[in-house]
Amino acid sequence: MENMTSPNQQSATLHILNKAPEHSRFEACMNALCPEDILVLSENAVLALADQNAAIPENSLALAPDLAARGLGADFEKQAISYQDLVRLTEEHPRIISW
Amino acid sequence: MENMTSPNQQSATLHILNKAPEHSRFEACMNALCPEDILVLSENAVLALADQNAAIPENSLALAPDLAARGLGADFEKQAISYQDLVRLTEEHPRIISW
Amino acid sequence: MPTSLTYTLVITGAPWTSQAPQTALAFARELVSAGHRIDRVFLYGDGIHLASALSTPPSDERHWPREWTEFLAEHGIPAVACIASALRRGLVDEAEQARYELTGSNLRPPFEIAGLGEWVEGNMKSDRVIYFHGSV
Amino acid sequence: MPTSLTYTLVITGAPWTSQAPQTALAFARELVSAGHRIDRVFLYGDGIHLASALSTPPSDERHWPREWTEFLAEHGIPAVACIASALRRGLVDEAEQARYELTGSNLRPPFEIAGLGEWVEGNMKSDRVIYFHGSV
Amino acid sequence: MSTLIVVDQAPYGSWAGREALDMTLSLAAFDQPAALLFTGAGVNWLRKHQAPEEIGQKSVEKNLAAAPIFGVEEILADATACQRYGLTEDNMIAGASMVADTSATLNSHQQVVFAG
Amino acid sequence: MSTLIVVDQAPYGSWAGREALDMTLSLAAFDQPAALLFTGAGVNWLRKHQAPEEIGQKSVEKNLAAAPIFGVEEILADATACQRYGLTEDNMIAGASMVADTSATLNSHQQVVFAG
Repeated sequence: MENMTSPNQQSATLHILNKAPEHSRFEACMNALCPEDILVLSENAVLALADQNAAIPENSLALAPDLAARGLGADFEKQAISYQDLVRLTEEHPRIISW
Repeated sequence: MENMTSPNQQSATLHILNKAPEHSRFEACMNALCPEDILVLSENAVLALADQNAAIPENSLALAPDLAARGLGADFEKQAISYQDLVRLTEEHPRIISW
Repeated sequence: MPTSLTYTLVITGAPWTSQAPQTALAFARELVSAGHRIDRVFLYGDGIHLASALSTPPSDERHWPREWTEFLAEHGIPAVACIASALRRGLVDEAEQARYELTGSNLRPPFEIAGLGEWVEGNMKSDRVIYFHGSV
Repeated sequence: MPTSLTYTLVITGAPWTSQAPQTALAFARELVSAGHRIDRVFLYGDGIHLASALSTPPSDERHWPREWTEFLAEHGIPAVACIASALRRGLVDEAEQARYELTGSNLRPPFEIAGLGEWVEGNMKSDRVIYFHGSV
Repeated sequence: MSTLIVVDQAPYGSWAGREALDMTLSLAAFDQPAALLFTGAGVNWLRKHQAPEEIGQKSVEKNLAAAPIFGVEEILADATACQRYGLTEDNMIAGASMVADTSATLNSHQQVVFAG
Repeated sequence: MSTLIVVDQAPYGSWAGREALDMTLSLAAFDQPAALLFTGAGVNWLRKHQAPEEIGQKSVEKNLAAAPIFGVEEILADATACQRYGLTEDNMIAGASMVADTSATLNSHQQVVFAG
C-alpha cells in the first residue's frame, strides 16, 4: 500500500465508494474529489481499476478482499488495502463520505 | 394518446422501461430499440420526457399516473397512456422486454 | 377486442423500496377488467417481501401486501414466492418454520412458497410474461 | 497509534441484496481489534432486513444475521433497527406484534427496534459515523 | 457540526428520498444543524404540483415546504441537474435554492450523508 | 421458444447475477431453450480466478462452467463491455463467447429477461 495518506491529511476527506463505474453516483463522487482527498474503492467500485473508461485519481486505494473476489487481486496489489488499513484511514480522517 | 401502435406491430417489440435517465439500463434500452418498436416509460423513467439530455424516440409513451405523480401530467398529455392502454399494448405485442 | 390471453406476472422489486408492486397491481387489475386470465404471480429476489404477513405501514398509507392478497383471493389467482429468495431473506411458511426449527413464520396467505419451476411453468403456460423490477 | 475513537455504524443495504452487511461486519471486527469502541449499530431502510430472525440461508453459505448478532452479543454493542423502516418492511418485535395484533414477530435479538433519534444520538456521541449502503 | 443530507434518486420509484427527508427532520428535531441537497434525478422531488396519490403514495411536497419551520437550515438543488430536468424557480416548490457549485456545497458541511 | 437472460449488474455487490443464473438453469432443467448474456459491469462475472470466499460468498465460476452441461445453450458477453473492463479470451472463463452486436443478440431471442 502506497500513498495511503496525503501530506495534508487533517483537512482531506476520505471518500469510500462502493458503486460500479456505470452507477450515476460513481461520477458524482469523482466530481466531488479534491486534490488532497483519499478515495477508497470497495465492493463493486473496485472494478474501476479494470475499467478503461474510468478516470480515477492515481493514488486511489481498493479493498483487497473485494479485488480478490472479482479476480483482480494479482493485477492491483499496489492499490490494495486491508479492512485494517481502512480502519486506520478512518482514524486519520475526521471527515468521511460514504458514496 | 397518439401513435400507440406502429404499422408493423406484429414484429415490433414492446419495451417497458422504469429506470431514471441516469441509470445505466436506460441507455442500454435506448441502444436496443428498433425503429418499429414501442417504448413505454413507467415509474422513474417518465422523467426522461423532462430531461433535456435524454434522446428518446418521438413516439415514446408514458404512464399517466407516473407522470402525474412527478408533476409532469400537464406538460406531456400527448404521450400519456393509462394502465388500460398498457394492457392493450401487451395484447398487441407478443414480444415484451421489461427493462 | 382480441381473445382472452393468459398472463404470468413476475415481481422482483420490494414494496417500500421500489414501485414495482404498485405498478404490477394497477396493471393486474386492468388485465382482469379486460377479461384476461392471470395464470400466476411469481415473486422473485427482493420481490418476495410483498408476501410478508408482518408489514405494518402507517394507517394513512396504502398497504400493498394486504391489497395484493385481497386481489389474489378475490380472483382466485395463485401466487408464489420463490423459495430460494424467500428463505435467505427471512420469509417462511409454517412448513419451513418446522423444518428449520425457526421461531415463527411470516407468509401472508394466499401467497405460497415454491421453487423456480413455478416460474418456468408460468412461462410455458402463459401467452405473456410481464416483469416488474425495482428501479434503482 | 491514536487514542481510541467511538464509532457509529449505519447499514442501509440488505443482506442477499447488497454486500453492505458483510463489509460492515469485516470493518467492525477490525475496529474492535484496533481498540476502538462501537457506540451503536443502526439499521435503516432496507438495512433492517439484517435483523430478521427468520433468515435461513443454505447451510453451506454464510449466515450474516447470525454472525452479526453473535458479534454484537460478544462485544456488548447496542444495535437498533429504525422503527419506521422496520414496520413497513415487516420486521417487528413482540411489543409491535401485540400493538398491531400481528400473527408473529421476527426480530433477532440483541437487535432492538427504535426511532431515528437513536441515529441522531449516535451522531452526537461518536467521533465517526460510517455508512454502509447497497451498491445498486 | 452541520450535516448535509444528499438526495440523488428520483422521486417515487424508490424510498430513498423520503428516508433522507426523515433523517433531516430528525436531526432538526434534536437541534442539530441539517440541510438537504438534491442532485441528479433527485432534483425532481422539488417540482411543483406532484400528485403521487395516482400511484398510491403520499406527496412529500408539504413535508418539504414545512422543513424550514422544523429547523432545517437549507434546501439546496444542484443547478445543472435542475436545468437538465427543466426545473426553474417558477416550477420549483418554494424554499429551495439552486447552487451552481455542488462540490463547494459538499465541502462546506462537516458531514455528508446519503440515505441509501 | 428461446429465452435470453441478461446480467448487467456487477458481481458480488448484488445478488442479481446469481438469481439470473438460477433462472437460466431452471429453464434448462425443464428443457426450455435458454441462454445467458452478460453486458455492462455484468461481464465481470466472467473473469477467471474470482475468489469471493474473501468476502464470504461462494464463487459462481463452477456453476457457470457447468451451465452448458445442464443444457444452457450459450453464454454470451458483450464485446464492448469486455473491452472496457479488460476482459479477453485469455482471462475469461471457458465457454463464454463474445458478441459484437448485442442488439442483434437481444432480437434473436423470443424472450429477454432481467433477473431484477
